[in-house]
Amino acid sequence: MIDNYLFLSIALFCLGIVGVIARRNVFTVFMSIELMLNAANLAFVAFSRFHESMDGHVLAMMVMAVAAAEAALALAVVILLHKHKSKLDTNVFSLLKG
Amino acid sequence: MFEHVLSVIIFLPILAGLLLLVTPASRTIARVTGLVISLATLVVSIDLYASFASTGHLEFVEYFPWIQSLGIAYHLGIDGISLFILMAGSVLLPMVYLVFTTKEKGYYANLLIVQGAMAGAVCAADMVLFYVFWELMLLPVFFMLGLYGGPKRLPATLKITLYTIAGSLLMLAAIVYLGVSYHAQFNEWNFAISKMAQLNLSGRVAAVAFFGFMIAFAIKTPLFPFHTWLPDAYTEAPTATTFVLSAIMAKIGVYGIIRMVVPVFDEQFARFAILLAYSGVIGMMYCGIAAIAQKDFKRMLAFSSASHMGIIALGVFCMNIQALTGSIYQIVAHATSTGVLFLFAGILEDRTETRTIDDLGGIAAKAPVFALFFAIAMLASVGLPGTNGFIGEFMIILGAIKFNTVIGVLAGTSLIIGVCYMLWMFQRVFFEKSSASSETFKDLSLVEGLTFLPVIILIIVMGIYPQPFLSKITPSVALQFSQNVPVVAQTVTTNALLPELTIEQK
Amino acid sequence: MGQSVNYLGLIPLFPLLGAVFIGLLHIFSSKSRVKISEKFYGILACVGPVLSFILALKVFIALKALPVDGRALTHKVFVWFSVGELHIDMGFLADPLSCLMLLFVTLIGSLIHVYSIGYMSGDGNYGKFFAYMNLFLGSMLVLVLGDSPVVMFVGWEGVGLCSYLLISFYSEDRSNVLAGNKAFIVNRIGDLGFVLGMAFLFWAIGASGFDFLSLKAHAGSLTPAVALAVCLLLFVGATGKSAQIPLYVWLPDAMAGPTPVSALIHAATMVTAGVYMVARFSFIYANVELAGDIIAWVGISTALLAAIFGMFQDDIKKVLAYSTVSQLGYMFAGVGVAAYSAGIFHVFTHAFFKALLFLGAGSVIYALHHQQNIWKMGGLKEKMPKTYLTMVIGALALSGCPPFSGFFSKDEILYSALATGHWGIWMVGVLVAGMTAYYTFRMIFVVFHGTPRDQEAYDHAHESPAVMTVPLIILAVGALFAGFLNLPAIFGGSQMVSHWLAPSLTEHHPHASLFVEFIAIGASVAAFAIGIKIAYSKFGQGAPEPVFKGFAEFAYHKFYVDELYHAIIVQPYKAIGSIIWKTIEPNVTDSPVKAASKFYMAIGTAFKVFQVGYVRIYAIYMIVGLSLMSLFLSQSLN
Amino acid sequence: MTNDLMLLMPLIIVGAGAILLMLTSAFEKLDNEITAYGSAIIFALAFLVQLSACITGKAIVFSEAFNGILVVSNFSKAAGLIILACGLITALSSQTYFKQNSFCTPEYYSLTVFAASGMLLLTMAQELISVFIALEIMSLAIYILVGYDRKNVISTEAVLKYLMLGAFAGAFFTMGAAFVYGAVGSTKFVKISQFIASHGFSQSPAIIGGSLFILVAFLFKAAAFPFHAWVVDVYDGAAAPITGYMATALKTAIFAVFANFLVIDGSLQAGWIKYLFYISVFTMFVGNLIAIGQQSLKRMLAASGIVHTGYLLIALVAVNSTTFTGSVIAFYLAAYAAGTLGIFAALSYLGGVGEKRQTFEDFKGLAKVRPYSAAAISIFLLSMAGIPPTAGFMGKFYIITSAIDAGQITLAVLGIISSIISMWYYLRLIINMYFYEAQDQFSDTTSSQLAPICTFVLVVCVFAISLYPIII
Repeated sequence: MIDNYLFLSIALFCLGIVGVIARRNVFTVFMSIELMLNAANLAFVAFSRFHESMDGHVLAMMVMAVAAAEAALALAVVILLHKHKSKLDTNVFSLLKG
Repeated sequence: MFEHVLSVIIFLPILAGLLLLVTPASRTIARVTGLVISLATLVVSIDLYASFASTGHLEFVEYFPWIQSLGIAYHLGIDGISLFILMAGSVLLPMVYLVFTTKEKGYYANLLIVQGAMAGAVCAADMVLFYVFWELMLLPVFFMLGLYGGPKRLPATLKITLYTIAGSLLMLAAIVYLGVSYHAQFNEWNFAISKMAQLNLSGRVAAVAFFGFMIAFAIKTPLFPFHTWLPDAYTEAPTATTFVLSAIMAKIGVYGIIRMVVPVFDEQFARFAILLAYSGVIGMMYCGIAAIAQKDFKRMLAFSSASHMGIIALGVFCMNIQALTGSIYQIVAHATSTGVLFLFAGILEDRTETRTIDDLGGIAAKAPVFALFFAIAMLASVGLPGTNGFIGEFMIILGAIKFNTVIGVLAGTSLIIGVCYMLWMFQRVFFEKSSASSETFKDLSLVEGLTFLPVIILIIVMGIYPQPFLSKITPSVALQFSQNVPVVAQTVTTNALLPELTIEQK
Repeated sequence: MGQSVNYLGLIPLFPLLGAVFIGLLHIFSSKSRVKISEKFYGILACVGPVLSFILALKVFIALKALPVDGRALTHKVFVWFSVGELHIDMGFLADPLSCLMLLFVTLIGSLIHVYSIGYMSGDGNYGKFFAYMNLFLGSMLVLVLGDSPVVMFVGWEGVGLCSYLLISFYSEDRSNVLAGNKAFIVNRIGDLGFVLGMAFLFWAIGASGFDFLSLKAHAGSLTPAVALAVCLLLFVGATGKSAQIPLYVWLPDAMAGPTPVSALIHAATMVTAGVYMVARFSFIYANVELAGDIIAWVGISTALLAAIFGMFQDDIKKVLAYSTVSQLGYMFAGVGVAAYSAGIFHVFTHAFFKALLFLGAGSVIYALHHQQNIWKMGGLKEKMPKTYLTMVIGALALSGCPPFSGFFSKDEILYSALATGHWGIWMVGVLVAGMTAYYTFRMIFVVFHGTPRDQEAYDHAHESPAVMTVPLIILAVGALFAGFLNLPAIFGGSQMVSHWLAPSLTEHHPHASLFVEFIAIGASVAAFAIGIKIAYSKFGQGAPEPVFKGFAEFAYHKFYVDELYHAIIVQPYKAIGSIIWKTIEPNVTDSPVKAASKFYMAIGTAFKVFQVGYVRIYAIYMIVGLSLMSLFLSQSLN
Repeated sequence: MTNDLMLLMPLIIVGAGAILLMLTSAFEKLDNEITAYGSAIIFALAFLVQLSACITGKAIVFSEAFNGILVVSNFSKAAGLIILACGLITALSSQTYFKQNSFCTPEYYSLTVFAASGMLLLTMAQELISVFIALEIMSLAIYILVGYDRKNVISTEAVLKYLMLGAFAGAFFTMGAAFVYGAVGSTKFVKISQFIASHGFSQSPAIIGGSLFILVAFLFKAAAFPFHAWVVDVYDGAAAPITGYMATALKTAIFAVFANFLVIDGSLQAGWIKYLFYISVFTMFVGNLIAIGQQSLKRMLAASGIVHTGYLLIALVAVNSTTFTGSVIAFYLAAYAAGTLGIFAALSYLGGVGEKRQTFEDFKGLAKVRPYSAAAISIFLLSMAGIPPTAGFMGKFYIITSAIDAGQITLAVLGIISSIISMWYYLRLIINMYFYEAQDQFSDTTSSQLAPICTFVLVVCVFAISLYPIII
């Protein structure tokens, strides 16, 4: 029973990873990260069900809150990036290197 | 005279130097301060020397706990071995302020600091403290060389600094290893040098630690083939720095070997002594022969200095009392002779604006006193009987013969090698027709003459009547040989605690 | 053993103090414009040697007073250095051997000082010269009196230094300085042998006292191998100091120095130090046949070689220099065949007549304004009779004409060679005797007889002042009669010197038949006669400067030995030096350091590639790292 | 309970102060100056409280508060001290920095305080989710500070990289926490350690995987190989004081929580030691290699920061989970912080308008013009290089001692070798400052003396820490 949830969450997590390293659009990347976080949340909830304790739910809530804050910041950054070079391709932003 | 005399000798110059650095003092003030401070140090050290009881053990001990949790302490003390290096520093350094009168403020300040640091390294009885001073010695040299050195000074600076630091960091690891093994064997933390002799070290890691020490000291000394930083550094450095490097700092390398390697790593030392002895004697010949090819007399002196350090180190590796005493005596002798020679080289350079031997000539006719002093120092450095150079060299050769005939014979060739390049240089600089650049050469002024006179006299006195000096050295040396048998306390049990074994378990 | 007295130390001290004092005076005068008169210097310079001579006489008397087998005075001034079993006193020992040396060294030294007052007059560095001379005499006396090899070595090196200083006395001229360097370095090569010999000796028997008396006491416990090694090493030292093959090359060049120097250092005293040292160590040498033979052969072949060279020289001092080398060869032949007293006796007589000859030559050179080429001289005997007479006496003594001193001493050596069955050595010796007679009188005839070859030089020539001739005369007397001191029994004498020396030497006098003795005498006399005959027939009436061809030319160029040494030793040495400096140092010794730094910078710059700046790549790094970790993790878990 | 609150007082002060500043910065009456001083006062106050807690506070090790999700130990106190000191210095030098740079608003300072509160929380956290939250409080504030110069594309790029990778790592952390929770049923360290003690580390894959993910997050924040790549760019893009702040305070917080997490159970630590060993070796050497090639000072310092992470990892490898005091780590962090902050403080007043002085060449001949600043910078560099008698030497000495004592001789030797390698790029700046003639007169530097004062205070610290090494 729990296994299915876990499989799903791990699958989501891996999708997220792939999205981060494969996609170049900033939006997509951040969404992938959100995906990973949500995978974690799913795991939390599943485990809390498994342990018959509500802690997991609480933890998931907290993670969501933090994720929201992060997303807000991410959006701000996206706007900034767009202001500077009206592109959202991460490869464009490689002035700092070497 | 009063308590904490060693601390005074160490920190008086350092503090004065720092003070000069942070205050906007003029160069004259700096020079006068330097002179006064170094003379004060000299007075204190002479008093120390007079009241040195030559018991063979550490005297004038000062002990304040520094880092209790690791048993590290501010622990000073001198015995017959360190006494003379300390004295050499205190006696020789005042001359610089009298001879070189027109240098920057930082020049004199750094000199003061390096003097104090060297005294500290010699007096330190705790390995960590020793390491602190050991590194501290290098910084002023680094700055003097880089700031006031010759045209090609930057590569030379980098080379000496990185080379030396590389060596000493390896030594740091070895020091820590010793401390930890002491903790493992006697389960108390201690970094006192004297305590380390009780360790019984064996196996791979101990050998590595042994070489950690040896490489550090070999680089500082310098011992063949770690000498390659020396020619550039000695040549490019301002004279006072070369003087400090060759006269005292190099000796501290040998001192380190005597003080830390010989008693502590007796087993490894016995195993590798022959190898080291060969490197010493080969270095002597190598640098001595290379010296003959030099066009620049400062570089020639640099090579000659390296050559002498080779034979001095050899004396340490021969592991008998004559050789060891000989090399300690030779340390002082060489400090005086080569130090004076480098100062003279500086004077020559200042007055003729050249360092090329072939541009000079006929100076003996122009400057008899200068020539006389130079000749005496030169003869001392080639080990003529009647100068202090002979006593040490003779005893080293004697000991080397006992240690190993081949090495002894090779060591004997220093009699010839030294004389070849020295006489050739002397001929081309002081004899023959005087050249354009040496046409207007001024003889030593009265002040300079009086500055050098004591050392020149010392060279001769130490050659004719060395026994009083030797009698201060020998007890400590004898002790070195007596304590070389390791304490076999709880060997079997503690071996299990030795770090190297635990790492093999991992 | 040995009675302790407290004045031996003074003997070397006087000249040394004199040297210091004169030196300071010289420097002072050269600094301040105060001129110090040459007279003052001269007198000052003579004080030291004369005082030493007087003390030497005192020593002699004191020794005489002692019983024969206890004839030794010692004076331990202070402990020089003492480390572990090594204990060296700054001590002095006067036994018959050193006493003899002492006497004639101080005597001749004093005479030559007096002579120098005249010879050096007008030289700018008058004071310096006398400082060096005194320093030399002091060192020589330390050498003679030193009671242990180490103290002896002090004098040994001291005289070497002084000879360096005096050879390069006219230091503006490069060749002089080079000659000085040569002398010092060659001597140093010998000294290496000396030091090593001392070291071996010390580790063998030195632990219980390293002075001669205790060494002599323990000499028996030397193993043959060590004994041989010690003997040969010490002899290497002797070859350096006493100009034997292969280290003789420095002595002829040493004639660059002022003539009194040549007389004092390079004829009378210093060069005989080697012989003296071998005699000193007779208690070892006497037991090592092989070493003795080697020494004897080296000696006699040196004598032959030098004689050959001597026959073709045209510089008056070079002739004398080679004759010195040759005579030294005799001495070594003597000590080699264990006739130590004979060797020492030859040292003694040789000191007189060779000093005499040199000073005579000096006075000639002085008269001709530093003209040294004998082919520019001639017919001088009218101009300078005293010089002529004295030099003839010297020449006769040198070439071993009875009853001059040289005859007795040389004959003693040849006789002992013969008596101990060294036929070869004896024959060569006789041959050399003839050659000696030849080249000596060649010189005499060319210089003093015949017609002047350089007229205006001849016109300006004049007899030297008394201060120079008086020493000549005194020495001439010595050269005449010194021989009688050791008159062998065959002439009704009683070998005083040999008996005097006996207690301090270890030798067993060979007892051959009277017949052998006659052969020896006859042969050497005949050789002398033949030599002088040929010389007279060729040069008696004055002859033109010969042009050398073939072997003569080869000999004239001294068999190109100097060139050879230069080619096979000096040049390679310098070459190696520059190879090390130019090639090995940068490319071999320093290469690891260089390579390290190059590699360091290269890898540093290369590594910037990884900082691509693409954030995705950084994420990929992370993932790769993570997956690697988990990979290893799975490995380690199962 | 009150006692626990007393122990949390610094955190409370900082948190409240942060909020207060954030609110007050809405009034345009309050300009940057005042907020700067305000933040400085908050830091100072918290610092003093913490200090008094350290000195007088009869060390209440592991005194529970908030049901064991927070713990105050000597180690956390020491870490807190370092963090607050760093904050103070940063606030002061920022004040000077913004005399020459114009992108400041009052919120800047409140954000630094926010970050500090996050860090303090991090040092005390004993529960995974609170760790996560603290991490995010800290990180979010830092993200904003990094990208504070909105006009500047460089800093925007920096924040992009940092934010993206940071969030990425954060996701790993949460996943790891989830796994651990799944296995243990709780996220408290105490419970976890009990669980491991009962079940054994290698038996429970969930724990292994979870701890792996958590480690990844920590290693990322601590800039360890192979999670180091962002550091150089981000440090380069951020403003000098912020870079200093990140390099010191953030690293302190991370290593505090890292150590706390690692020592919850011996077998956990034992299980990861092998990896940490290799990671620390690679971190040291990779950091060195990056640093060698750099021309920009900030990038070089960033790379050297990686190297120092490597040294700290050595200390982590050497810690003994039963007798853990964290003294070595805390001391090294303090020494490192003093040196690094000093340099960044100096940079923030020497950097000039818009940080125009960036590369080694720009600082040629500084000693001729500003001898005291040059001397201070040299001392900091020597301290980072570990030359006695500076604090850096003592820190390195402790680390090597602990490593060899733990039998990690190889690691110690490698550490030594890496510090030999690192010597060159430290000396390079000294050589540039001293052995060349001055091209630049550094005349445009501001009149504000706060940053210079901080610099020289830190010089004193560098020596004081080494000569009176208080082992906490």
